[in-house]
Amino acid sequence: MGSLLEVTDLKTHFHTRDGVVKAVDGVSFSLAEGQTLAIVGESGSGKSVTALSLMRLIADPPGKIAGGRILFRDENVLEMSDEQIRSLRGDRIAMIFQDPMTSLNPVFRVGYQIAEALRLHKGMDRKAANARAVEMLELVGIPNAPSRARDYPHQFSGGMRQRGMIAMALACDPDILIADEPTTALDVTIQAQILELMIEMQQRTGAAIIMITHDLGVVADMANDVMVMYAGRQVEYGTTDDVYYRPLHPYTWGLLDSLPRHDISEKGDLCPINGQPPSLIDIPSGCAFHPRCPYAKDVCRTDVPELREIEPGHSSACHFSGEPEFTRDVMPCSADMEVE
Amino acid sequence: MSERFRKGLALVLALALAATMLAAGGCTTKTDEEPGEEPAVDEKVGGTFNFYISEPAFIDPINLQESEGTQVGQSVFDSLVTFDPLTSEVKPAAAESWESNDDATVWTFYLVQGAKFHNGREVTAQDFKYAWERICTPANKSEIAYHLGVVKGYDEMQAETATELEGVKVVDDYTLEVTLNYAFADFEYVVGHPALAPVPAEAVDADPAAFADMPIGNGPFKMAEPWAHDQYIKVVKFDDYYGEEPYIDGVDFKILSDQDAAFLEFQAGNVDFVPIPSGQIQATVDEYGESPDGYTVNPGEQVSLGEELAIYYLLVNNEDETLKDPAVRNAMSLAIDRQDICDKVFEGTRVPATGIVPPGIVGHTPDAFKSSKYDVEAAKAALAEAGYPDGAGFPKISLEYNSGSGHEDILQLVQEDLKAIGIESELVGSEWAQYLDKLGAKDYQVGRLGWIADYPIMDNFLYPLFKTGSTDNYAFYSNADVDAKLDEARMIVDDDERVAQYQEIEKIVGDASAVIPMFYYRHTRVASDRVNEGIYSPNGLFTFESVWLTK
Amino acid sequence: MLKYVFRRILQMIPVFLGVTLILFALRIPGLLPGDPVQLIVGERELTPALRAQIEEEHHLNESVPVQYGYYISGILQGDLGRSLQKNRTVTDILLDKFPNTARLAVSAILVEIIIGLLAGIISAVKQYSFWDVVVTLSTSILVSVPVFWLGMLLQMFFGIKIKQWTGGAFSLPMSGMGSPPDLVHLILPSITLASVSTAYVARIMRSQMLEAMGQDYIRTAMAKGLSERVVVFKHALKNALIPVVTFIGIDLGALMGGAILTESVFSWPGVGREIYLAVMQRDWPVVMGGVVVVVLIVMFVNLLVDISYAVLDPRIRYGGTTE
Amino acid sequence: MSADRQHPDGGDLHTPRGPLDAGGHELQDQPPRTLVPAVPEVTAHPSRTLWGDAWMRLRKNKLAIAGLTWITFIIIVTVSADLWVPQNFAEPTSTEFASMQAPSADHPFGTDRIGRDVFSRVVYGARVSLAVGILAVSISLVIGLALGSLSGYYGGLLDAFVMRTADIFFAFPYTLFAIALLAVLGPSYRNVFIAIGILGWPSIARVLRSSILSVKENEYVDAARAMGASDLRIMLRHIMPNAIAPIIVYGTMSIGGAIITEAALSYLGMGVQPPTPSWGGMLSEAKALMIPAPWLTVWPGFAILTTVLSFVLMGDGLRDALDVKMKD
Repeated sequence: MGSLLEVTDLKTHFHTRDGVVKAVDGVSFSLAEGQTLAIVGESGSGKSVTALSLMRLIADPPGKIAGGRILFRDENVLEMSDEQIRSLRGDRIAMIFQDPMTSLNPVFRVGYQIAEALRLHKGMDRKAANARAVEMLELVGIPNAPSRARDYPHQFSGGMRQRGMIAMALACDPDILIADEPTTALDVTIQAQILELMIEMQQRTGAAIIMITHDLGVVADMANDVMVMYAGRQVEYGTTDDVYYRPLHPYTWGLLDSLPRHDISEKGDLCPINGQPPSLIDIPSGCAFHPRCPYAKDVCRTDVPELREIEPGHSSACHFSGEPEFTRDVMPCSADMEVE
Repeated sequence: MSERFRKGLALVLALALAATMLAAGGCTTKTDEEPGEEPAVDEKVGGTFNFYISEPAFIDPINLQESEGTQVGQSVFDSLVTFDPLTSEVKPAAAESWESNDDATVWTFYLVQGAKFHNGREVTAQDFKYAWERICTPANKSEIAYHLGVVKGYDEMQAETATELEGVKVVDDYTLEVTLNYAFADFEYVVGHPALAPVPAEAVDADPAAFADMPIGNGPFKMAEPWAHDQYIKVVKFDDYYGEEPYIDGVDFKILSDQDAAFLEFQAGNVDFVPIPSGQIQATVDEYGESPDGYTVNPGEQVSLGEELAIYYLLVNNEDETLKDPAVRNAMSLAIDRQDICDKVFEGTRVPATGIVPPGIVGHTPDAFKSSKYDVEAAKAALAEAGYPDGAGFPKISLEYNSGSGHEDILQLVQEDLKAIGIESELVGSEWAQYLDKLGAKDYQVGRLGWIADYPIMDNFLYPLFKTGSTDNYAFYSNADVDAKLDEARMIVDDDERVAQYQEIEKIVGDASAVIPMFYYRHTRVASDRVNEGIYSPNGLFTFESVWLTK
Repeated sequence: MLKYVFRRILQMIPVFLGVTLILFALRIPGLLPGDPVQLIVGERELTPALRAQIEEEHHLNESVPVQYGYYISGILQGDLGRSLQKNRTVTDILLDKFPNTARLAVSAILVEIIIGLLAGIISAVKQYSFWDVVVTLSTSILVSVPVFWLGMLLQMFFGIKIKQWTGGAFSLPMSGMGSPPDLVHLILPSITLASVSTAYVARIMRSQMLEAMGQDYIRTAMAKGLSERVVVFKHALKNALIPVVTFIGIDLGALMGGAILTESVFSWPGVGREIYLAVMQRDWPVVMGGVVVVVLIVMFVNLLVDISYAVLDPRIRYGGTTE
Repeated sequence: MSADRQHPDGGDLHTPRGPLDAGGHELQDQPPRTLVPAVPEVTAHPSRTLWGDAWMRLRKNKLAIAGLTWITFIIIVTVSADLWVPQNFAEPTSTEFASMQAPSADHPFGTDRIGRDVFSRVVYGARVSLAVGILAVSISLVIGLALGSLSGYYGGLLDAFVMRTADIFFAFPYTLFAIALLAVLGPSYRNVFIAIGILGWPSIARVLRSSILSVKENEYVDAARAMGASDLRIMLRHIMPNAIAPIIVYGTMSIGGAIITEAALSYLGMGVQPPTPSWGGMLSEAKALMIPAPWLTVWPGFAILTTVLSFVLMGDGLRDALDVKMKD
């Protein structure tokens, strides 16, 4: 069967006074029904913009989807009319956001905000929509849902709000749920609950999930596939196991080494990546990662590495990926290095 | 969005439309009201006159004194007699006739029978007695009781030893007998004052405060509703009026504190009679035409520029160290270009004063004040003579005025003229009551005042202004010779001799420039083009009895 | 909620006392020009007996704190004294003027709401468009125009210059002061009075809309599939309106306290002009009584605004966040 | 929110005061706001100093520069007026000409009703307006900065007292208060700026206080204190430079406000007294002469409008350039 979502060479650019920001610059991936894809990267790597681009939520101006194709059930989202895309949003593709504190409208009741999408997409009347909203709140584990539905967002705690967001996103039983760092703003204990909830909900509804996070650890249990982004490009793409256990790209190594995760730790020590993500206006020549890469050679400074399939279903955008001696084990801890 | 915007725009347009319709509606109702119900048999009949006044202090006769209140009061009340608006002759009003005994100490007034108050009750002699005693009762705090000062029993009432005016006797319902303390041949003028009109005791006693805002009188117009303070006073024709019925249906006295605003309202067509602001007189005359006699206004002859028996003069503090020198005062007087002021501020509609007594008063002498002319050289010479060549050593003086009445313009011109002979000065404006306080306390150097005739005689301009100790002698001029001559003049029986005596006095004070005459007052008012046969009398009251409005 | 209202009222008390104290200080002899007794007497002759009587009547012979006590208790009983210039009590005078001021204030507020909100929304939604530039520039100009000058120009142009065309639709206000008052006469003064606030409303509306439209919850609403129109006019507007409504409320309070300049230009018999005229005539009882009343009105309306603010904004209504 | 908010005016004398204008008017020089704020952070240029950066941004703001140019022009014209206006036109108080002349080569703005040259009066009127504006704001600044910084820095009872006093000031309708104050002080040039200055301090104090409160929380202040710096030193070296930006913006706008207030007071007869030319006073004299002599109304009003507008645009530009968020 064809995949649910097929993204090819997506480019999203922003036109600012200081120049063109290539926030997403040629990203391709696909998502099958009921699958979970994790997009991982530091802030500014373009992962959120990718997600927003999928729903065409990029404000134009200054943003513009400059190229590529997004096929949702074989229909190109980028060619849809405004009306078509609106009927997709919230109904077939839903999204939850990073900060539950600000993502709910403070002046509308939580139940109302959930019901809004139902009334819009499912043509429910107010009563039915409200009943369904309460149901959804119950489903996501809000105790005393009927009265809580009449609360305002500020009366909810952060975790409850994110549950509310999930209820809102899943209300219309979407095919794809895009979760943009859904746990980043939450306490660690709550984070686990929310992730659990998402897994549970996925099982219940069969929705595919695109999980955006900067934290590889978060996705280990959830994702089928992982896409690592850096400076607007994919640097590595593969199944979760591939990426976790046989990472190919030095940046992925760096990410993994930054994790305080003892279960998969092979070196024991934390080893953060040095330096800052690059300015997207002024992307380094060649491999964008080269200024921070301990292996950078001359070719890295001049040639842009293509994303290559190194092993079946596992690709990397590094000049040296696939070379047998070029493995994670040889990587020195970059924290010891002087990187300007 | 754009659809929403279109809806919003439509809403705004709809509101604007509604406002316009409201406007149109407002106008229609107004025109509906104005012509009145009566069929226009006589084209003169009907209409409401919109008359500008500033907020009166009182419209209840008990304290009727300033022009605004008097203007309203005289339309609501009729006193025993009234005056011809043009000739000031005494005419019958509430009294159809009257007589006095030979030495003019006892006056008998015979009232019109059947005359009614606006509450429908007949006016009787008792109502006059009540009204007068009300004025004379100190507890009522009337400031105009002095009108009745000649009446026997007045002093006792003021001293609170009596509660009735002994000299006022109700002979019968229609006969009022008044006994005076001494002979007073002009008493008939006194009882023409609107303040001495009858008031219905039952209405006053019931609610004095309500009466003050909605007095019930016996005049040609009655109050249509209580006085809306600072907004309007409406009076309508009183159908049972005993006298001649006025043509107009009523008068809306529109109250505005600001004459400039009043003129705007006139230009907008909302009021029928207003003062013309300085700077607009000539243009107004050109546009609306001048009244031939200066007092009667008709369409095309709408501007009233008639003479008033009044003078505008500068006060000089005669006790001030610098200014007590007559040479200094003469120098200042000579330095002032009065014609320039008349031209600029009054556009030539006023005439430079050459003395303190205006033309129109018997005995007026041209050039009575020798320094009342513009002569810069002479002024400089006089200043040098006083010891200040070219103003050297002359202290900076203050020019005081009451602010907000346009005197700034005149005093700024004076200031420039004084500067030309070397006298530096500063302008100090203060509010009227405070200003009078300052003058009375001798806390000023140069000021300004106007003086209006109570009676058209020279004495009225000289005695109060220059007699030592007179309350109106704000210049604090004091000359024993003049004092003696003033007293003497009052006793001179022969008219010519008396006038000659006054002329001599005027020359003495004039030579010393005791005050500095500036110019003689004139009316500067304009009527709208629907006003016919309106008369604005020399004493500054508009006559509603004769006026009619073009439809 | 009740507690909140109660606390706000408590907060008003020291402010009110401070205001009355300042006003009372102005009455202390020597501070104001002129002898207070002479001012009260006016043009009547002042005899020592009369002076004693007046000092007695007005408690001028008491010590200053006692006088303040009388003054405050007078205010609390609604007794503001008598005008020195007019034969009326200050309360009567102000009661006369207040309806006019209120009428003008309310119609000015309507202008503010209709024009200000509309301009602000258009400007924000069509940011950087021609209309945005027009709105932004004209609000800058409007806040820089002296209202009295604007009033003069409007009066001149609509009231007189083009009166033939408009059929007197913009008659100057004075003649409208009949009973019942003619609404047409409100147009020019209310536009004048509203001018600056309208500009402020438009600017606040614009920036609040822009701010609201940049919020995360707007993205949420968009992601829900709502149309841009619904998002802008429901989700953004409802949030953006709260500060605007507050401003309008406070402005209403200020306008209820009288608008001296507009009322002067149009000779509008309102509270502000009455107090101004009283200042000019040194009619101190009217000035002080008037200012006290105006301050009370302003404080009262502000209290109402605060309460309605709480009603509007659930975050305040239900206390702070639960965290 | 109730304690810390303010209204620009009591009644209708609106003075352009910044804080209410919650960040509007970023027409020229702010990053564009987008429906979805997804523009990645961009650090394009090496950062300069705060002031250098601000000046760069201000320079790009055409409206602010227009305002600055106009203010400079007016200052030059009015300061140099003694050198050329009386010689070529007239002394501002001279009444030597025929009255109510329409504008001509001799009298570019015509003459008024007592024969003075309107151009000369408008030029000299700028002195009054600018002087009152600047002096009044200086007074507000001195009082406001002193009380605001003490209040913000020390807090406690002092803070409560200062802020309650400010509340009392805000409770009075602005115009009324100014008029009442002038009735007591007596209307004059000097008293006008004193009155406006006195009425202006609470706003300044509040603006400064709140920015001090936010700056005070910064760690470098704690660090300085830990190193034993004196209160005064902390205030002057660490807090003030960081709290001063809103004051600059606010002060600029307040000058415009003070100019409008002065004009209004003079219009009402409570301000600058004749014969000193002032724009408000000139308008007051022109009240009834708008039809026969429109130039008497047009020019002084235009002068007020453009001058105040210049300060408003400057203030807006400064706010954007210094990136001051002004709201309560």
